[in-house]
Amino acid sequence: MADKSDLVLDVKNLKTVFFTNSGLFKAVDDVSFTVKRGETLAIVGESGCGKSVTALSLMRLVPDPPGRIVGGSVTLEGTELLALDESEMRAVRGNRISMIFQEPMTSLNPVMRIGDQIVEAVRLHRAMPAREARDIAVEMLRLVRIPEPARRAREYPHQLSGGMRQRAMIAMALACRPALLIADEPTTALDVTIQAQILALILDLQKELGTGLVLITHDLGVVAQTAQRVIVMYAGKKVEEATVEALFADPKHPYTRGLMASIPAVPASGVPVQARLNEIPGTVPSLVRLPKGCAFAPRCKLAIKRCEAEYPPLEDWGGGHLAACWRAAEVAEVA
Amino acid sequence: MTEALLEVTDLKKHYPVRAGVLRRQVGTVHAVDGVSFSVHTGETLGLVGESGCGKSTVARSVLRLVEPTSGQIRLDGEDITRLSKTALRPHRRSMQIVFQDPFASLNPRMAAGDIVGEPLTVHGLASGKELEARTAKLFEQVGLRPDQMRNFPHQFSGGQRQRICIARALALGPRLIVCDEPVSALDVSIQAQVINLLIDLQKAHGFSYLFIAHDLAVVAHISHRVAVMYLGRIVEIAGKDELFRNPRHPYTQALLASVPVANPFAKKLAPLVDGDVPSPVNPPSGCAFHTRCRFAIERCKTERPALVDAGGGHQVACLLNEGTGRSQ
Amino acid sequence: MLAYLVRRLFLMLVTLFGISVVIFFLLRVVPGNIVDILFAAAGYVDPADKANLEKELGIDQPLVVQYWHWISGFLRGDFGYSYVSEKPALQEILPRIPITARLAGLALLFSASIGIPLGVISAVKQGTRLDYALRVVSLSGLSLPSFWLGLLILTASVAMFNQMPIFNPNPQTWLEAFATYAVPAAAVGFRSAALTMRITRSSMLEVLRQDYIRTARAKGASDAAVNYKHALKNAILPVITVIGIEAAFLIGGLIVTETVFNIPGVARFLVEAIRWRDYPIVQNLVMLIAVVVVSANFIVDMLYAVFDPRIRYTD
Amino acid sequence: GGPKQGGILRMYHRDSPGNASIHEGATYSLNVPFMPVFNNLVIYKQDEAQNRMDNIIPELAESWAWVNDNKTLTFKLRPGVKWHDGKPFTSADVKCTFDMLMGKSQQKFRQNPRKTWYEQVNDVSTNGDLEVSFNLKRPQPSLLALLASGYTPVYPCHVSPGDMRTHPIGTGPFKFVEFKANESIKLTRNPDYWREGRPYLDGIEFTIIPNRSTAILAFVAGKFDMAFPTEVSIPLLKDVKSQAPKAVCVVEPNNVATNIIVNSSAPPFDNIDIRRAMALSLDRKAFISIMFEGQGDVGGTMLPPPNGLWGMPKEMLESIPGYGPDVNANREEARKLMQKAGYGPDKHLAVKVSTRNIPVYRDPAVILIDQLKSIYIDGELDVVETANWFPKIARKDYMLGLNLTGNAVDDPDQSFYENYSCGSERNYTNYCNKEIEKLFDVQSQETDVNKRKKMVWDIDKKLQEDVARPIIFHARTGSCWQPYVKGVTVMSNSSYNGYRYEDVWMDK
Amino acid sequence: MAAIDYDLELRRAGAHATGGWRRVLYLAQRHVLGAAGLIIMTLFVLTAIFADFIARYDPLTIDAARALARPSLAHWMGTDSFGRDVFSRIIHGARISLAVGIGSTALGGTIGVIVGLTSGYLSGWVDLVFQRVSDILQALPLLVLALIMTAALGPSLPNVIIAIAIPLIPTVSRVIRANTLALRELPFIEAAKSIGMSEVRIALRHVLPNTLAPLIVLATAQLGSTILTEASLSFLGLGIPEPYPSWGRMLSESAAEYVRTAPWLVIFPGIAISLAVFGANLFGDALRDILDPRQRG
Ligand SMILES: Nc1ncnc2c1ncn2[C@@H]1O[C@H](COP(=O)(O)OP(=O)(O)OP(=O)(O)O)[C@@H](O)[C@H]1O
Ligand SMILES: Nc1ncnc2c1ncn2[C@@H]1O[C@H](COP(=O)(O)OP(=O)(O)OP(=O)(O)O)[C@@H](O)[C@H]1O
Ligand SMILES: [Mg+2]
Ligand SMILES: [Mg+2]
Repeated sequence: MADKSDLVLDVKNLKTVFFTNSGLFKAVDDVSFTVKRGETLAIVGESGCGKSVTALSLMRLVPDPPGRIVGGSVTLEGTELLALDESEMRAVRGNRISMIFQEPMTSLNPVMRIGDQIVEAVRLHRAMPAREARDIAVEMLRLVRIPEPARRAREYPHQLSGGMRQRAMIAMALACRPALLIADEPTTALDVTIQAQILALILDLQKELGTGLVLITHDLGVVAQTAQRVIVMYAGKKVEEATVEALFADPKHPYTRGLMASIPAVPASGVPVQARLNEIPGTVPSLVRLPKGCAFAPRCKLAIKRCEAEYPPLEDWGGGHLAACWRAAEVAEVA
Repeated sequence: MTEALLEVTDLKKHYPVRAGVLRRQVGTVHAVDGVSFSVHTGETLGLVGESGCGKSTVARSVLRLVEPTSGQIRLDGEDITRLSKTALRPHRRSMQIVFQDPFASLNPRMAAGDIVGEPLTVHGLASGKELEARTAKLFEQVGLRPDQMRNFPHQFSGGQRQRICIARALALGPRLIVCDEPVSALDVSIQAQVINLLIDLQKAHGFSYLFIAHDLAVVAHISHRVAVMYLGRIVEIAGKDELFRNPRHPYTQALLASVPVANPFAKKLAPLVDGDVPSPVNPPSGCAFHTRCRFAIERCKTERPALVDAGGGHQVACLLNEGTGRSQ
Repeated sequence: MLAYLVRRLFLMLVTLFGISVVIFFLLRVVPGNIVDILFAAAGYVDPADKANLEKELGIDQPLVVQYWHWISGFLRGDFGYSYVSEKPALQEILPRIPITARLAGLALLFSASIGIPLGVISAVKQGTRLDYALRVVSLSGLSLPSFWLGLLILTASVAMFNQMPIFNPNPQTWLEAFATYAVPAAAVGFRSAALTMRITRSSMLEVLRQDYIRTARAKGASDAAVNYKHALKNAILPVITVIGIEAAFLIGGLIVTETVFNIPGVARFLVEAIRWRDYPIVQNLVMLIAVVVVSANFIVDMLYAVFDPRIRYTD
Repeated sequence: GGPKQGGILRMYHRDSPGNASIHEGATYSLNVPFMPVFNNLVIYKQDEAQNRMDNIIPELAESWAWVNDNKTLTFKLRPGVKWHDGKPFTSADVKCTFDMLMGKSQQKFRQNPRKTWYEQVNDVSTNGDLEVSFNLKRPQPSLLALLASGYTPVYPCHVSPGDMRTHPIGTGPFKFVEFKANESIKLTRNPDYWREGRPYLDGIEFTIIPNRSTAILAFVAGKFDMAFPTEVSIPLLKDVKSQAPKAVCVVEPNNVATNIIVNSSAPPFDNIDIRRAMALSLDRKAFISIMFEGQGDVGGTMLPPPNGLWGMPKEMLESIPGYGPDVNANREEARKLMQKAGYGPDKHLAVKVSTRNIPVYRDPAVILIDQLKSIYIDGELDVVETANWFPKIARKDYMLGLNLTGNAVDDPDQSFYENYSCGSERNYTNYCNKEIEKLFDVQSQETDVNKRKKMVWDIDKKLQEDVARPIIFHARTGSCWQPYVKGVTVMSNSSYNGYRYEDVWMDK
Repeated sequence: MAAIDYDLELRRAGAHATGGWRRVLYLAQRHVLGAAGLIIMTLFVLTAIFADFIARYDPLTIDAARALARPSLAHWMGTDSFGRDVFSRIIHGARISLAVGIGSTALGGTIGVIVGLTSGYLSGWVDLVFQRVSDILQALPLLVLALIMTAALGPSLPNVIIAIAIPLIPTVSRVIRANTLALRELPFIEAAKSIGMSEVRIALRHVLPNTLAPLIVLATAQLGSTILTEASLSFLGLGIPEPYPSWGRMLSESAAEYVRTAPWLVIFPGIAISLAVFGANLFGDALRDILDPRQRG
């Protein structure tokens, strides 16, 4: 794999579970991945497969109870995060590792001015006078291209449009120039024209600061346009990992393949419109009562006996293309 | 196509904005500001546009769930714009709505079966055994198991909830179903399930849909015609193929160009337009899009373009398109 | 600002007018009047004397006329004379107001300064022993009848210090003033502190699960900053509402406390006045209390806007 | 040592009197704080517990004499006495006062509860500034007793009754300073008091504390020199003794009779049998045991001896139906009467027992209801707010009422005429027996005390037998003060007459 | 990483208690205080129902001979100055106090709900009128109202219940109204409208059930406070009159005279009141936690 010194984040065998009244919920089950400086890693997967919990685990913000990180290691720039005590972790959060949450409206404190929220993030980690921090905040707002940043900094979240709020979140996350940025569905609520702007912005800043980026999304179009590497999750497990090109060109896992097939395409000139979309039949199994073998087996057209009995290991299919499927080799032909 | 089932003419809906600690009206949200379109029997009209541009308001006005400020709504030739609540009730049977947020539009304290059967009860169409049978049939129709009738909304997945909403809408055998972003909350595989269901139902029963979404690809798959809204107005409306092949309004073009293509080898994402969507309280003068439009000319700032036919039923509201038709 | 205030003021006037009508007619629906009571105290009834007296006090006139007399006087600031003491009603009422106001203010202060922090702690530590302990203690405050709590305090202080924190109209030292007001205020405040704590806890529990709290943590903010700077400010609205309602109910609670601690405030005075059917006192006092309550509601509404920038009274 | 000058006597007051005018009230809530402001013509000796004709002493009068066949009572007035506002006191003031009490003057009291006391007075005449005569219709020796009551102060002519209600002016040992309703009453020493060297105290301060527990606690904690006289109940007395063992406490009858008023003008109590049965059912000892832990008196209308002067001797008392010692036998008889009237174990008589919503009224009513159960009467308590009590009684809107009757002076004239004469406003039951009324007059004119006693006993007995207003018991109550308070005398046959406080001093 | 006891954690989360009794037991464990509250309340209700069987003496029979007896085997909680058995009076008092608590909460709550629902749902002038009325009710001090009520009608059980219930109306209706206003905007209400449902039906079938959770919490809190209010009224002489043995009157009457000489007369009614109020509030708190959807594991 990559050169060690270049690694920003190294996640090994991360396990996060929820202890719920309906049973043990393995939201993240043995997930490993790495992020290099300046690299974008996308995480995709069906709704509820554990993407957000993975992200929260990295920040050690999984709600406890009911959640708990029960195993694995998260190494950020050589520091084992899971071994830090709470106050040490606080020094890391927002400083070396930041997160942009899914919902910009509910993720900003409604009763604090935008500027103050950014100032807070700065001053928590950099000892500096309030005035200086305010200047940084305005500067950050300018950086995310909010017009009239000085005025906006004095406004409250509800006075900003959705797109601007999302930008303010980004400004806040980047205020301390973190080594790693986690963006959890940063554009879901936005119209595609705005989405394009925001994504472009994140990528620009990433390039400028050399930040590692973990991008969580269900929009494969976004993945294709932004990420270098992708991991696909299904029912709490990583089922496939590859460079973005390899994944789109040659998905090894039937679930990935199914996802790809479900994407409705915008008919560019000449492309005939298909009236019916491909779908993956069935639904995601409950994370409590996971089948013994491959969790996707019940919905998989390629499933064989073995799939129901044994969980397939992640195998490398060359060039770091990992997939967990007994029939990964045949997927392309059979499907 | 046959004659219009739904005809909306110059629909306007303004909300007053009262601001400051005083309650004085400081402005008006021009949520919908003069929208006209029609939907024919067996046809799907797609409606796309930025979040907050007034799509849901159109949808709810059509069903008279909000009172339009002005304009006319004709259902099957009859003007229902000013009907009283009671007079409207029989018409409710011919049009139904599937709401944007499936979970929020289901009463969390009612069993799914009761939710779907309720329209029948309310209109006195069925009761007792018959009610149960008909509800069960509806469940099957949308691909749910009748044994799930006793479950509560929170026990269903997103896609399933969406189906419950659809089943409820189908219960009265409406001719028009307004679908307000029925798939925006879903991921692609579930989204595909719902779209397919709607298409199947239309084929089987000849429903008409007013289909609202912000995902152009989804709209492309289900619609016969597509209307594009920007800030309370329709800026372009055309047959689906025509619109996607030949978008004439700069906003439509930007939308289409901004859709990220699920192909890492294709050209990288580059925002075509800059700036935020302006507020509907103080819409820009002239053409509302001129603040973000790459092609804007001086006239756009002062003159509001009308929706004009650029040929073949392809209507567009852009000054650059007048007469000739192309902006690029 | 002005338009909103005018509208609010108008609604307040409507409410006050309603209250004036209600209290006026309620008082007259109640059987027995001051004359009956005076004769009861004297132990006999003389119909001729009674008629004379009723005439003298003007309570023989038609109700509408009486109402007009009162309300027009009230608006002019002429509160009439107490039937019992025969002194100007205002002169009877005014000196008692600061006493009750001080008590109520202190009680609210007590309630807020104890209830809010404890509520926050209990919410943050939800389900822990600390949460349980705090709730048991505060609920025990809620479970004691206030006269009983007051008597306990008095009895205990006599038994332990042979001292009695009884009302002293002219406290000489700070300590005396403190004892005069603080102890009874604490007796009342304990109860409403418990309520404040429950509401704070409940409201904090809502807020603590909001996304922006997670955002604050993600910034690396300390627990204290998260709890007090981010959460509490968002959770405070229902607490303010309840404190506002409490402020109104406090008058009720104070009747008992003023009785137990023998404080000559308006609350006990009101009870006495009702007993004596001293219409001028009751009517005017109720109106003054109503003005306070209505203003408290107004202040609460204004505080909403202070604490929550989203609230701009758009509807 | 001898009495010391100085100090302010701090006392708590049980409730706020409606006004400050003794003549317009009928409660000792008024007498206690305002008696010190005034003087009477004559007064019961303040340092003797029992009020008797022979311990009446001069006050504003220097001397008095019965003349004109005992039909005129003449007083020689004390010269040089000044009202608190500096005006001289003269016979005109006396005439004014009594004319007003008799309803003869221009100025009127708002209410005049003791008008009947002067029924036999034709007029009051003056002879110069220092002599005044009461001219009677017929001899009434007890007029002097009435004049010696704390209820009979002399008011100044030049102050209107209205002013007397808010700011009383007297000639007494203490001057009125202020009265804050529900809060306090303050009196200060009258430096120009006609009696040399009196009063000892610099002033008296009453703090009004209606809540008894608070008041007693404050007394125990030393906040007060004296508890409100005759307001310490027997259970509280124990409490005081345990907490403040040094406090001086006495228990005396207060000449307040707890009685049942019976509405004999309507069924069922128009039936004398049922009235008698009710009277027979009473277990007076039980009342006394519960209410006073045994320390109360059984008697008729007049306070029983030894404290009372006029009460029937024990043997005579026990011969009255219902007073006999064997309660069970009485009740057996009562049940027979009830059965005669048509009631029995299967047919109970439902009765409402009305009373005021004050513990001293309510508690005996509860006991009464319990006792009535034994004779097939199901009583239901009907508590009435003070404001509605007299109107209700006046309307005859009750069956049985439980009432308290306080007697200002231990004299038959006062209680007979007030409570049992046909037209009296305080005769709530409208009991009217012309023959007995004649006897009232006869005893009233009798100057030989022993003869009069016999007459009074017979009348009392008859009244009880008629079950007009059965007397249940005569209460006793406690009074407490700190050991350093000296010169306090608690009257043992009245709670209205002993509060001049000019002899009280503090050994501090 | 420390070893994690999965079983223990799961048990703590209630995974082993999914249905029926096990679930109840689990909730009781999770909400110890709430369970305690529920048990207290249940005991009191049972006591009230079976008072006649539990009480060992008639609560009203007076017996001078045994007045002020200390607690003993014969009289578990002693006797009062009338010689009435305190234990029996407390048992029977449960009826009165619960009647006051439940009665006035139910009365005030029901009217409050109707007013709040109508007001919030219909809005317009109905709302305006109802709101002003509740403003007026709110501005009249509770005890003033109670004083006037009892003065006008005499202090009887129903009158006390009504007097206590009236001030509840504005509180409840405010909460319900606010909730209704919020609910009214929710899509499922619009959905109900879109199928042509009548307003009344919407209010009853859709709005009301969704306001139930805050209502239950409010009601349990009020239940406690009404019992206290009755005690305060008794203290002012306006409570339930004799002969009904209400806890409030038992406490307030003996508090004055017997705190030291016969403390059992004060302690036991005091405990009864505090326990009942305590129980209702604890239970209310727990209900709030349980009904909070985000609380469910
Ligand atoms: N607080 C919680 N308590 C219990 N279960 C939880 C909690 N938070 C998340 N989960 C469960 O963990 C699983 C993973 O959730 P997660 O939010 O990571 O999904 P996701 O992949 O981000 O989905 P989406 O695309 O919908 O955001 C889900 O099934 C969810 O139900
Ligand atoms: N009740 C209302 N009062 C005031 N303004 C409203 C109201 N409802 C909607 N609006 C405003 O009207 C405009 C159009 O809203 P609408 O919900 O129709 O948008 P939309 O196109 O459906 O958006 P989305 O894609 O987010 O659903 C928005 O600016 C919105 O804020
Ligand atoms: Mg997520
Ligand atoms: Mg919408």
